[in-house]
Amino acid sequence: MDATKNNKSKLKLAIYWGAACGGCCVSVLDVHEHLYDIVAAADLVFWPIALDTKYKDVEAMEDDFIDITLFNGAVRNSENEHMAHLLRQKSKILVAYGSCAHLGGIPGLANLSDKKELFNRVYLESESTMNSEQIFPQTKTEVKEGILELPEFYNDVRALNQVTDVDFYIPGCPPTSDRLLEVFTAIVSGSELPPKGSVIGAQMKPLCDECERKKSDKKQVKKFLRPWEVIDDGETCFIEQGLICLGPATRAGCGYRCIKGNAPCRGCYGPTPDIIDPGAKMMSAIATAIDSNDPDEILEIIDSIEDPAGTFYRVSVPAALFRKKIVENNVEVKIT
Amino acid sequence: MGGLTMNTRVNPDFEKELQKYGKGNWNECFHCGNCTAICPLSEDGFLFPRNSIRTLQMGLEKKLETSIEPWLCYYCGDCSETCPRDANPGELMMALRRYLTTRYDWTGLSKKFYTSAVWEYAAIAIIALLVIVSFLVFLPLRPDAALMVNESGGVMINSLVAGVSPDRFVTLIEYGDWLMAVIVGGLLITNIFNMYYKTIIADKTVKIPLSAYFKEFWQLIYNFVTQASFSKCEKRSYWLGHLLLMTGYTIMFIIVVVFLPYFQIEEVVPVWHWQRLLGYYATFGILFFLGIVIFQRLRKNPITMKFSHASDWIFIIMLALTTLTGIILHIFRLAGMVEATYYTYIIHLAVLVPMIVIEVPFSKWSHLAYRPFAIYFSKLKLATLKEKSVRKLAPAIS
Amino acid sequence: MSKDPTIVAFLCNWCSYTGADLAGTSRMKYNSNIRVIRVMCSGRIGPTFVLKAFREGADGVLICGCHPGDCHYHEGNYKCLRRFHLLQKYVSQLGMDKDRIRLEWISASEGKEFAELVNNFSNKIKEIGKSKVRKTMEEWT
Amino acid sequence: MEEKRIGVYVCWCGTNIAMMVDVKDVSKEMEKLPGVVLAKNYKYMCSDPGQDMIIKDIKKYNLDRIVVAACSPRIHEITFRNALENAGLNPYMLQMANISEQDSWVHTDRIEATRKAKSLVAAAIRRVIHHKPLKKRIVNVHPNTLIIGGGVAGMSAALELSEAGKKSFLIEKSDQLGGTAAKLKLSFPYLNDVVNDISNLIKRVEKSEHIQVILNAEVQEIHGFIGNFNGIVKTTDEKEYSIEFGNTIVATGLKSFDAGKLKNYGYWKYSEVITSIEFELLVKQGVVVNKKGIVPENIAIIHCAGSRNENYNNYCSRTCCMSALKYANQLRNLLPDANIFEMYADMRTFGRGCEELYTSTSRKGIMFLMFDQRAELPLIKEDERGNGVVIEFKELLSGEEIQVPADLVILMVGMEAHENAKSVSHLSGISMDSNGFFIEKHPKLDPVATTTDGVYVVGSCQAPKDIPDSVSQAKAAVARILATILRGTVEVEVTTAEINADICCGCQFCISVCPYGANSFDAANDVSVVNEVLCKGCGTCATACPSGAISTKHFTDEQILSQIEGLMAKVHELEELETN
Amino acid sequence: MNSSSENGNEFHQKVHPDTLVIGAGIAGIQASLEIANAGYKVYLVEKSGTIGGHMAMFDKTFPTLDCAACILTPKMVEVGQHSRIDLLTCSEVTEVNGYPGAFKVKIHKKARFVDQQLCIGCGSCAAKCPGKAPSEFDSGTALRKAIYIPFPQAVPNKYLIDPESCLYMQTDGKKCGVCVKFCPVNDCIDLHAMDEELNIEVGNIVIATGFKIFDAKKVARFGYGKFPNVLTSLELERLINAGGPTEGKITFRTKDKKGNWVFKPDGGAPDSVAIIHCVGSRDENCNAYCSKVCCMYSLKLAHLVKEKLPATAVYEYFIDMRAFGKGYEEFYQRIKKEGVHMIRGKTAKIEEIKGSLKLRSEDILNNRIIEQLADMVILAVGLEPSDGVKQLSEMIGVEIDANGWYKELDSLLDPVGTARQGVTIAGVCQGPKDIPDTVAQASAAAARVLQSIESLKEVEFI
Repeated sequence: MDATKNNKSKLKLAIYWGAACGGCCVSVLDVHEHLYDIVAAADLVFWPIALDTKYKDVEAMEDDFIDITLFNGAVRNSENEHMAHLLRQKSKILVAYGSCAHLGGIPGLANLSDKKELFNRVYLESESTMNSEQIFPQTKTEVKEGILELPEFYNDVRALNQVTDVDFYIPGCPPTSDRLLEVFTAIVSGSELPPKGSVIGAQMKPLCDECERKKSDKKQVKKFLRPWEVIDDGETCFIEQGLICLGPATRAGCGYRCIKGNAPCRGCYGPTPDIIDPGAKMMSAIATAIDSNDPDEILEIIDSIEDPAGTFYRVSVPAALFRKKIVENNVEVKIT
Repeated sequence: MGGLTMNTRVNPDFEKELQKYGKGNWNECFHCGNCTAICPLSEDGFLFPRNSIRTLQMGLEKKLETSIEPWLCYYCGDCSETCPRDANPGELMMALRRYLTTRYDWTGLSKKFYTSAVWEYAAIAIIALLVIVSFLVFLPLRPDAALMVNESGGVMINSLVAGVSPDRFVTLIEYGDWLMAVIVGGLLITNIFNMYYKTIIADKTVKIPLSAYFKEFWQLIYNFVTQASFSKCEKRSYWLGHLLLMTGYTIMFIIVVVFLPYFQIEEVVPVWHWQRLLGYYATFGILFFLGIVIFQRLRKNPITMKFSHASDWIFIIMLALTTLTGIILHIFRLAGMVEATYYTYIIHLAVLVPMIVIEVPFSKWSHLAYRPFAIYFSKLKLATLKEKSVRKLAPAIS
Repeated sequence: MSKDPTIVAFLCNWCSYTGADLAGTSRMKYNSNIRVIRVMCSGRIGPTFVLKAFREGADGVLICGCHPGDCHYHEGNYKCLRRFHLLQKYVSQLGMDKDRIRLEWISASEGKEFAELVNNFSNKIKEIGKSKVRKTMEEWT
Repeated sequence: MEEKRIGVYVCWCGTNIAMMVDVKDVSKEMEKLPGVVLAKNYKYMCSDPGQDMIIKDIKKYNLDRIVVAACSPRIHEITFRNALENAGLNPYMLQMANISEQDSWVHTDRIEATRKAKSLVAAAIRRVIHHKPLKKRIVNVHPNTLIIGGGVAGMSAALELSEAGKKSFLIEKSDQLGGTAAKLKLSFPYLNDVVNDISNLIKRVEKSEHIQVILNAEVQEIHGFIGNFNGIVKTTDEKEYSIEFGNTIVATGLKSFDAGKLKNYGYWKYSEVITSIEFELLVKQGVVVNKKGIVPENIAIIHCAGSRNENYNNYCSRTCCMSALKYANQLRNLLPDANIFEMYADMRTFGRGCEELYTSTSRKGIMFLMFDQRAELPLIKEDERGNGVVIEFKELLSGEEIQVPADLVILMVGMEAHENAKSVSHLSGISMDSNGFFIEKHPKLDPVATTTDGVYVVGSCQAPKDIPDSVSQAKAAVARILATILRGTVEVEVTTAEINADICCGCQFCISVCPYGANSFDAANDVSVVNEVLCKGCGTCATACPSGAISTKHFTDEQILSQIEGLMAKVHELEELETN
Repeated sequence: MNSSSENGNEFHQKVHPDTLVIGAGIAGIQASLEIANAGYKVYLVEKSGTIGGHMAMFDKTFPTLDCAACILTPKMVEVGQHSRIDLLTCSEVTEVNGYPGAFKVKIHKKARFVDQQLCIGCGSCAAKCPGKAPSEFDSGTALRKAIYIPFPQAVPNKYLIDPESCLYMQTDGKKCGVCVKFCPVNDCIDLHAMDEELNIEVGNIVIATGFKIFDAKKVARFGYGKFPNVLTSLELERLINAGGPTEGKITFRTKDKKGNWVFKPDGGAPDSVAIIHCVGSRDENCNAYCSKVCCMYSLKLAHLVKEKLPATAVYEYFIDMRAFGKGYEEFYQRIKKEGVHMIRGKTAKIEEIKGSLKLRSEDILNNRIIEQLADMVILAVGLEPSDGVKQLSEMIGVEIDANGWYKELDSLLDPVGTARQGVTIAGVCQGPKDIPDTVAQASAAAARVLQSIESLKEVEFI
């Protein structure tokens, strides 16, 4: 389909993926037959996973040529950043689509270590690597055919809004297709768009509003458990069974699909409105639920929360107040 | 804990005992230290009167007995006037002096006289009678006494007695004087030694080197003669008055006792003669001060004269009578009234002798001796306590 | 003048804030690099405030509450204790020295103890040195 | 959002602040901050002219937010809120910065203190921007009053209330009214016989139909707040009363110090040694004998037993000196020729008529001895020279190590808190100081009220005091209570929690967190709701709420976060200024 | 409440709800506020030009050392602005008739010569006024103009004229009158204003007439009035107070050009200060009673001197240190640790030697005499009933004791009532006491007033 055909009636839609797993792009396909409605209403001008439009074609477009760009995936290296700026320049509406673009996502967990530790782990210490000459990937490497270039590997992963100006966010890992459809039909029908910077495709209320599991006020936990340590009865709220479920701190809108799959919520739909740190509120709630007033017993219970950063900021480390590892001289960090 | 140093036991009854020696509500004292501070004579090492009140209140007899502070006080009354609790500390020092006099007197008579006035009156009366009777019996008036008038019209005093020549009469009187002086002096000196023993020897805390005794001896004389420390008190008029009395009395004592023969002579020397002037000065000195004291004691004002103990009155009255009878004797003699002179002479002696015999060793007179010695002893102690605490330091408080 | 580290202190109104006032009326002297924020109860202090303080450049955060059992609202200080320990685990995971956050109980009559606590905590922070959180987070190289 | 117009006022507080903080520099610096319309400084902001200045400025420059940098908000936040109210501005549009107790008084470097003041005031300014107007809640006041403690203080309060026609519940732990006062025979300083005065008082209390006396009873729980308390009282014979009342008066008094703790006095070892309480009983029966039954000849009264000493109680128990003088007089009447010794540290006879009693007692042949009660206590041991004991110590006024014989020793034991004082303080929601006395709101501003509205502390439980002072305090509390009852309503603190129903998902984290049960789950709307009546505004549930749906008025997240931002922004700004 | 016999002392019928409070020190202020906040009207009569009494003069209060003004001024403001408190300054009660529950009181209100509504307190009149007099508020440590505000935070915060020192009034109109010219508000100052007589009817009377300090001149040996640097404690309070003549600096009393003794901020600070306790108290020659507060305020002053002049040596000569209240003993121990020398032994006399003062006292505990040179001596003067107590007590029909303090009905169980129902007493007029006890007693008096109005109200309270 000729992406560059200047068809006035149809919206020009672009989908790009930065440091992503491709799940968001696949989620676009999840609309199944509705894809035709989309294609009918919009021309896909740029979608690297599916179309062969080249970067230079995008660079050739004039500004604001693209009506809507769904940017999914975080910004890990210089290429992602370049494309982010480029698409911002080229599109009227830039949407951070999916947790990685919205909050940094799973790649964001890399921020718990810095570039040096990652490279050592990947290119030196990993069991299957033999790299005695300690060769690390370089941005420019001389070979006889010429100079090979690689994008620069940034020291930390960033969410889209930490790199460029984002119009809307559609949370989710990946966003459910129904929400995508609702958003798309809303845009296509030209209905009045919500204010800039708002999170769309999700509700204001947290997940518990949707979740059918029985809730009660017995939120006291003697020991936090991992999912495999509990025989889930399928009805009561996970937290009351000692599992850390981020439902109460995560926006509803995903149709509590994880909980339907008997897995506690990981918070991929992002925090509720006016929250400045995605994980802190849940951490506070869980800590308050610890059922002991004795300092030693409290420490013991907290030992059962192996990895607070990974648990409460599963998809949102880059969006946190402590968005990346701090290097302090006298503190060696135990990498779990 | 406290076991080692034998804690001295308090004796609550002692205070009742001391009430006999002077009226004062000393147990009202709440130890504000005002009296010790206001008193110019109180100095480090010899603080009074508060310290003495405390010792009295607690009934520490031994400590009281060995203290010489009461003698350092000249009773100017400042402390009693400014005492916030009307405990009149001045009067306590007076009472303590009376008490100490009885403690120094080894015979015990002094205690009798101080504690019951009757004893004192009786003693005086007996001695007076003795004197009168001995005169009337042994030295009766010559029948022709009327002739014993010399050319200037004055009675020849020494030749009034029958059967005794004038010089013999004088030597008789002189013997009497010396005998009395020896007895009384002996008693007094032994009491002074007793005082010395109690205050210096018994006090183990300080050892007085022999040299100090001589170096400080001048203090004894100087203070006896001038009552120098009395001059430090605010009301200097008390000091001058007391000095007047003291000089008058000493002169009279010297004339009457020591140089009796040169004074009790037959001729009547002219008025301007130094002997008479000396006599008049002495008489005036005594009478003037005694008059004031009697007047003040009667009016109970100022505060120092508010509480009069029997012994105070007796001492003053005896002294006054002696002087008065002396004056009358002098007048009669000049007027040539022989019989009057004789009888007045007897009365004069009948008052003089008991005064000397009672007052000097046992009662108020003894302060003439004890005070200078007390000052002397205090100077001894202070001299040996070399590291006299430097007074003007900032108080090192815990 | 060497840049003195800054300490943000969250004091509960009934006990520790009153204790701090008492240190004032008794004219106790303590290090002046502490800045106090008053909340009604130590139970009101959560990870968000502490992380925000560090993100804004604080070098140390001191949380004070009533002694266990004395809380004006009965249990607020226990909740604060629980959050404090989880927060310490989280921040050390992020590479920050967990001793930069300190929780102590100060009663209304412990003026002296408050002054000593401030001095000893600010010395500890001086020892650890200024926090790099603000610089690290603002660095976008 | 319409533009904020802030007025900033920095107080000198005489020299208290100005001596250490450059107030002019601080107020000048604040003018530069966004939203600040004017910044002034004045000698006494809390005074009439100070408050007038604020009121006039609000009207003249139509300010809508005020920041006052002065002393601790605990003292004058109410004063300035009233000033705002007089100027027609909502009282909660005020934020105070504490630059005296927590700045000028505690720092020594003027530059540092001024810099700290600037960051504190900047923080207050950033916070006040987010303040919202709040309306004070008015609640009705139940006319009844709960009085805990049936001693002389509790009874006086009950009587004063009943004479004003108001009902009160008088709860007494023991089986009879009267407390320590009932144990006395005479009172000081006039040595009047009080036995029938106190029994008349008790009769009038028992007779009054406005006072419900409950003996052998202890208050189990108290719930609610000023004007709307309810409580459960349980008696030893398991009877239970649930009562409603508007105000509480705590008048639990103190107990006497346990003389057994004083090793040197050998209270358990020697039968001669008794406490002042035991002596009161003896003298009430009119026969003074020691435990061996012997009529004593030498009687020693030792002051400061367990008081004014680091190892026991460091405070002075105020009434023992006068009681000791009273005993000396009683002993002198009963045993005219006994020897009486009185060992004191400082003779504290300060009240009306007390010094006169001290003077008249001195005239009765009583030996007053002074000892240092802070050093090693006097030692009591067997008297070798006869029966009875001997007291050995260093008498300070004479400097002598002395020995006092005694076949009766009366220890003037001090006062200290009851064992259950801590639970009473918990029950009534008031706090206790390190000595176990209940803490009053302000020793001078408000000596009988407490930081918990509607709860008053009177009598010795606030600090040792004699009967007239306890009665004064009891009636003072009644004055305040009568005022609230007569007015019928009282204003209640309004910084309670509120739940944003749009965000709350009913996860019920907040329900169990609240000790007052103020949060409950509304199953119909699947949200949690706050009962503003029960909520005390501690904010614990707001921090526990995972979705941030709950916030406490006047202490919202936004306000505190902006306060942190303002604080640190000014710190860095001044640091940059410093370095370049 | 046991009622006494004569009929003049009994409540007969409904008690008039208004209350008269005499004296506007902290006691009068507290009582008025308690009654007014309960909804009843109060007439607050004050002899001087402002309310606040002695407490307003202090800088700090023991034992918490919080500033007196910070505690008092808000209450004064509340009184000044209270709709139900009718504040009558420069006024005295001249006659009291009627019976309990319905007293008819005649009040003589001296003219202030400045209209209270119009005066904006600008102070231009005072700037020009030539008349001078020692300021009562500063207890003589500074001079004030004839037209003056007692102190900057006074309530009412308006000017008034003191006829004795006003040139115009002394020369009945021939000289000066400059203040009227310079006053920006026309006919705000009226130099011919007349005194007024007011008649009010009240149900209860609260007497809170406070105290005056012992005249230290009566103890000649301390040389107060003779030696310039022997001050009373109240004078030192004014020096230490930031609003005082030396803006809080402790300086010597020096002679100014015109030869009268004044305190100036640059007067030079003392290197050693001695404080003597029990001046005029516990003394059969002056007042036998203990004035209860001097020990504690002396400790406080010692601390404040040490705080303002760390290098200055401070000595306290006392008999018994009476630190009896809550936190008082701890305060006493703390001051000792701060290096103030406590010497048990009352100073006997003071002499002036080459400009400094020689104190002679016995240091009892160390068994020695101290003759100490001090640059400045503070006399901790005791308290005495304020003037006019005798006439007022006869006027109202309540007794005062031998020392002039009002007699309470029952020394044990009713410290605020008097033999005459409807008349209550509060504060130091009933005997020396510290501020917490005064405030408590004032509230207790208010309770008696409220209770009397309540109990005889016809309509029974539902």
